[in-house]
Amino acid sequence: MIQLYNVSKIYPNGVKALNDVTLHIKKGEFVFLVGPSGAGKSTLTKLICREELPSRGQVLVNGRNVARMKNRDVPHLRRKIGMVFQDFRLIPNKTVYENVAFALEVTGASSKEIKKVVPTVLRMVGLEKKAGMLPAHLSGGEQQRTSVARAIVNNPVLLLADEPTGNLDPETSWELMKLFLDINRRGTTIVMATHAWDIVDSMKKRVVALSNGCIIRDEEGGVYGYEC
Amino acid sequence: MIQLYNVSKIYPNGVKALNDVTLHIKKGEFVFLVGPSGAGKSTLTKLICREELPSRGQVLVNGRNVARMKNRDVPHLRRKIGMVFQDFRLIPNKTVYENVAFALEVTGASSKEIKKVVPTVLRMVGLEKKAGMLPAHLSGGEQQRTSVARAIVNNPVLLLADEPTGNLDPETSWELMKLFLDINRRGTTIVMATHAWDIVDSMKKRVVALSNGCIIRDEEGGVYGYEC
Amino acid sequence: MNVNTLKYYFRESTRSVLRNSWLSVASVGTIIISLLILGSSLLLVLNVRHIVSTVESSLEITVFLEDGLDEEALKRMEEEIKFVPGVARVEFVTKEQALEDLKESFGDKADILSGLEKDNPLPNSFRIKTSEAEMVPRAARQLEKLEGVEQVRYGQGVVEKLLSLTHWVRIWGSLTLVVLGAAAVFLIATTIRMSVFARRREIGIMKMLGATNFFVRMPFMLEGMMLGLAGGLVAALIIYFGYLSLLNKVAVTLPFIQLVNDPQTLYRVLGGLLGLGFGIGAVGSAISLHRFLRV
Amino acid sequence: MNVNTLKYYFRESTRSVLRNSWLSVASVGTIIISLLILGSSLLLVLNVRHIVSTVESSLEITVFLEDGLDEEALKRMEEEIKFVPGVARVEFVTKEQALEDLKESFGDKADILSGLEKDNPLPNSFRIKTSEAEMVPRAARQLEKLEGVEQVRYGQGVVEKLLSLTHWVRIWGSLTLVVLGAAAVFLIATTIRMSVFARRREIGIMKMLGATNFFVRMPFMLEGMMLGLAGGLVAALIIYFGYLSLLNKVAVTLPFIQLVNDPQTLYRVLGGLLGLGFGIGAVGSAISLHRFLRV
Ligand SMILES: Nc1ncnc2c1ncn2[C@@H]1O[C@H](COP(=O)(O)OP(=O)(O)OP(=O)(O)O)[C@@H](O)[C@H]1O
Ligand SMILES: Nc1ncnc2c1ncn2[C@@H]1O[C@H](COP(=O)(O)OP(=O)(O)OP(=O)(O)O)[C@@H](O)[C@H]1O
Ligand SMILES: [Mg+2]
Ligand SMILES: [Mg+2]
Repeated sequence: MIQLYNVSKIYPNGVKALNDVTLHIKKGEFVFLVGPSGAGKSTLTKLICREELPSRGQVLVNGRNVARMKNRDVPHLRRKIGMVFQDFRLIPNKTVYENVAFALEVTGASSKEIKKVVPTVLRMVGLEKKAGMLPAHLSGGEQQRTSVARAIVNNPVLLLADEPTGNLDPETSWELMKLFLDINRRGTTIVMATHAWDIVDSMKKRVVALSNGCIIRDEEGGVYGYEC
Repeated sequence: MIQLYNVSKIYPNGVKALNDVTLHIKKGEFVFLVGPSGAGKSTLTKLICREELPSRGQVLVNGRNVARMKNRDVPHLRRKIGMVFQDFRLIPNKTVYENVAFALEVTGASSKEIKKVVPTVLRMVGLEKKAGMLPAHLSGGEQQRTSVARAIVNNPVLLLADEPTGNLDPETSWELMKLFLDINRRGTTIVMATHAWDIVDSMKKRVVALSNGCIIRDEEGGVYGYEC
Repeated sequence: MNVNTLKYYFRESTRSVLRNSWLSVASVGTIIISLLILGSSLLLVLNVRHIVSTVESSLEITVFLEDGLDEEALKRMEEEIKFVPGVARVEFVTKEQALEDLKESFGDKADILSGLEKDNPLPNSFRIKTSEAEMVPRAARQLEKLEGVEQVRYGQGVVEKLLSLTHWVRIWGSLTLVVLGAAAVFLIATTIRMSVFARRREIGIMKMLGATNFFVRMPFMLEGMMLGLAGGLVAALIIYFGYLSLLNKVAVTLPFIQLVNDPQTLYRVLGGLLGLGFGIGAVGSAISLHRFLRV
Repeated sequence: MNVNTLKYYFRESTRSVLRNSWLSVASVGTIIISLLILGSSLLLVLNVRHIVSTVESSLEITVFLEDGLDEEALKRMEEEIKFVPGVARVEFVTKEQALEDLKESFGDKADILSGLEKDNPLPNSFRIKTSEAEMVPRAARQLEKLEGVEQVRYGQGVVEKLLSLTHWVRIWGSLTLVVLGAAAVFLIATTIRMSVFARRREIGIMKMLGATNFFVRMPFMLEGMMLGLAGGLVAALIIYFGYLSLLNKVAVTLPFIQLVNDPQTLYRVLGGLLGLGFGIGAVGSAISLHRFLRV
């Protein structure tokens, strides 16, 4: 599903965010990305959805080289990927409902389908009562869950979740993880960057630890930690 | 320091975020605000710094009624309060250094003082190398720490921190908590809304649990949890 | 193209106009004002040109003839005059007619000319119109060379002045319009660009969710078209009714002035304003987006 | 006020101009264009008025006198005429002088008037200027009533037409300027407001950090002043040099037209533009912020 070969990322201002990273993720896997603040977790997810281009090395998603992809193929790639952004990125003048519906609208879904699917997904993340509210009027956790709902609404083959529980209480976090497990079981590959050591520890999934832009540990059924 | 008497907050769109809350916080206390997503934690901190006005009841900070305060006294209240916002609220076209310096500039501090204090504070939160970067070029955790640096830079008498560790790895979180303890020991009252149960459990400070806008538990030396 | 997507485009653009009401009002206001300035100037220039043409078309050449030319000679001369480049119309004026005209111009002082009838000192003459006013001086010089001509007069000096003035008016009128047109385009495009700029975050987010450039652009373009059309319509209506009432007022208080009022010209001006508003609205939005679409 | 704070204001406003370079350019562009349109129109209107006044000031009344009035009667009449309201200057013209003038106007056809010298049919007359052109018709009517007056002429018909035309030009010129002034204010204020709107988040954050309204407003106001002043300066310079070269061109190609070129008027126009840019920049920023300061 995802292959990174000797990938480095140096931002225009000279910050080296990733350094010679090689990583393979198979279809249907559930991978935790862990590491200290500024380790390069978000950068890694941004390379996969082509928000950023690698400075060196190759990034392959679904067998296709992301860097050499034509501009007009990028939207099709992104529609197959569900993304939960660390900073939510909700569209400020659309309601919760409209934000989630937007991910379907870009694919050309019918309003009938949208009217059926969106409320279901909102119920899954516990936001059925907030459907008509604008993002600015939501609590932090509610915004985060809207972002999650938007990411899963069109059954992506890959879910990239960047710290999806940072603003959630433990209980809600666990419900979300159950949702993710469910989705994963139905075949969606999940890559989740997180600082929630309790969740990582008890889920016993593959853990990739980054530090200073390098992969320092890659363990199946691992626990949280980024000391070698 | 802070007194809330029968405070309710109903937002213009009809959402009842706080319901008849009465709470007293003494000078020098360290209080954790816990509760599920949407419980009203952020709303409570917003009432204290007068970002929002209570719909009913009285909010007193330093003995002064916040709701009846004259408009031109509000800035002076806010300068005494350090705030870490859940959504960071960094000024997008100022660098990390300038964002932190701004909190001093509003008080009319000299550039000499600013040049002395800001680097010290940035070192405390581990951002000395990122001083010249714009917020958009920071990782989530770095943005959060910038927000913390800005909140503590002018030695506030009250620190209102809304989920200050949501985007930080456990290690960095703990360093931050040590910093908070240090500040608290020097006399600053701290109110911190959080979902980090591990931190709350091991710090053994006063815990105020909110649920559905009501205080359901208020325990000295308590642990995380919001079931009665 | 997908029907659902089409529906989305229309729903989205109308929603956006309403939700960003302040931006919409500001954009439409700028469009109206820019087009009003442009449209009024256009009408002003058209009218000045019209008046200038009227004045020019009254210019004529008088060719005084030697005494004692016979019928045949006059006929031949008329033919010759018609061959002079630029000459459009030739009229023969007898010396008697000339005296009558002179008397008329004296009004009630005409009696000082009485007694001249018997021994009329005025010559026969041709009155000549040229096809274009600018040709008067040159044609006059040609006419002087004809046989039988005693003198050629066309208000020497004044006509040259008038022609250089009207020449200026034409050139500067066109230049002003070009500059004002560019200014209107700049003002409208800037407003639209600012309005897009204020929503740039949203565009980046849409792109990250798998929207194609086209998909992001369409609602903005439709919105730009709507605002441009609305602004163009208001401007055109204001100008239309304003100009009609101006025509009425002028007809009453300045009846001697003939303004442009052929409906076709007017409709062309109004149509131009509408088209310009629509066009800049659409193209301006599309171009403004360009910068924020590279995500 | 604190010196540190003052320094902050200046540092902050210059920084903001540079960092938001696109917004700054757009704002200055709008200011320049608006002020250019306003300034050019102002100069156009001033010139049209100037020309109109020149034409008006050439209007005069001719009072033809009965024959056979003696020196004393003429003296008395002149006194009486001077008392007619509006009369500014009186000149006596003898019949001989009148015939000379008439001959001159006939040019080389003057010989048709030869022989009239012996029995000059023209009367003596007074030529009268009024203090204001509008007074010509009324004064003429008064003069008709005087004793010894045979007839009063002042180009009846034409003068009334001319006066109603110049009246219109004056009124509509002023109106146009007022409307254009308002349009310029709207355009500039809208641009500034949009530019503030694009940075509204920042304002809310500043307020939450304990900034007073004044503290938030000052850098924006200074920035508005700088942009307004820059735009006003560019517009004033363009107009100044453009107008000078226009004066030169007109002096060469249309030497018979006298444009406004007294330096004081010109400097007043330029100063006005500069002041307007500066003023709207400052006030516009201050007012635009108002809405976002309520936090
Ligand atoms: N757009 C950018 N331009 C320049 N530098 C950047 C940019 N984005 C991130 N960086 C830098 O790259 C490094 C890695 O950032 P990244 O966001 O990948 O970290 P992270 O692992 O997600 O951290 P966190 O847990 O705090 O979110 C950081 O040092 C950051 O400052
Ligand atoms: N500005 C607003 N307008 C309307 N409703 C609001 C607004 N802000 C918050 N709310 C609502 O008030 C309730 C409490 O919100 P608040 O932000 O205080 O929750 P919270 O305890 O901070 O939650 P979280 O842990 O998710 O940040 C929520 O239901 C939210 O939807
Ligand atoms: Mg990150
Ligand atoms: Mg909150």
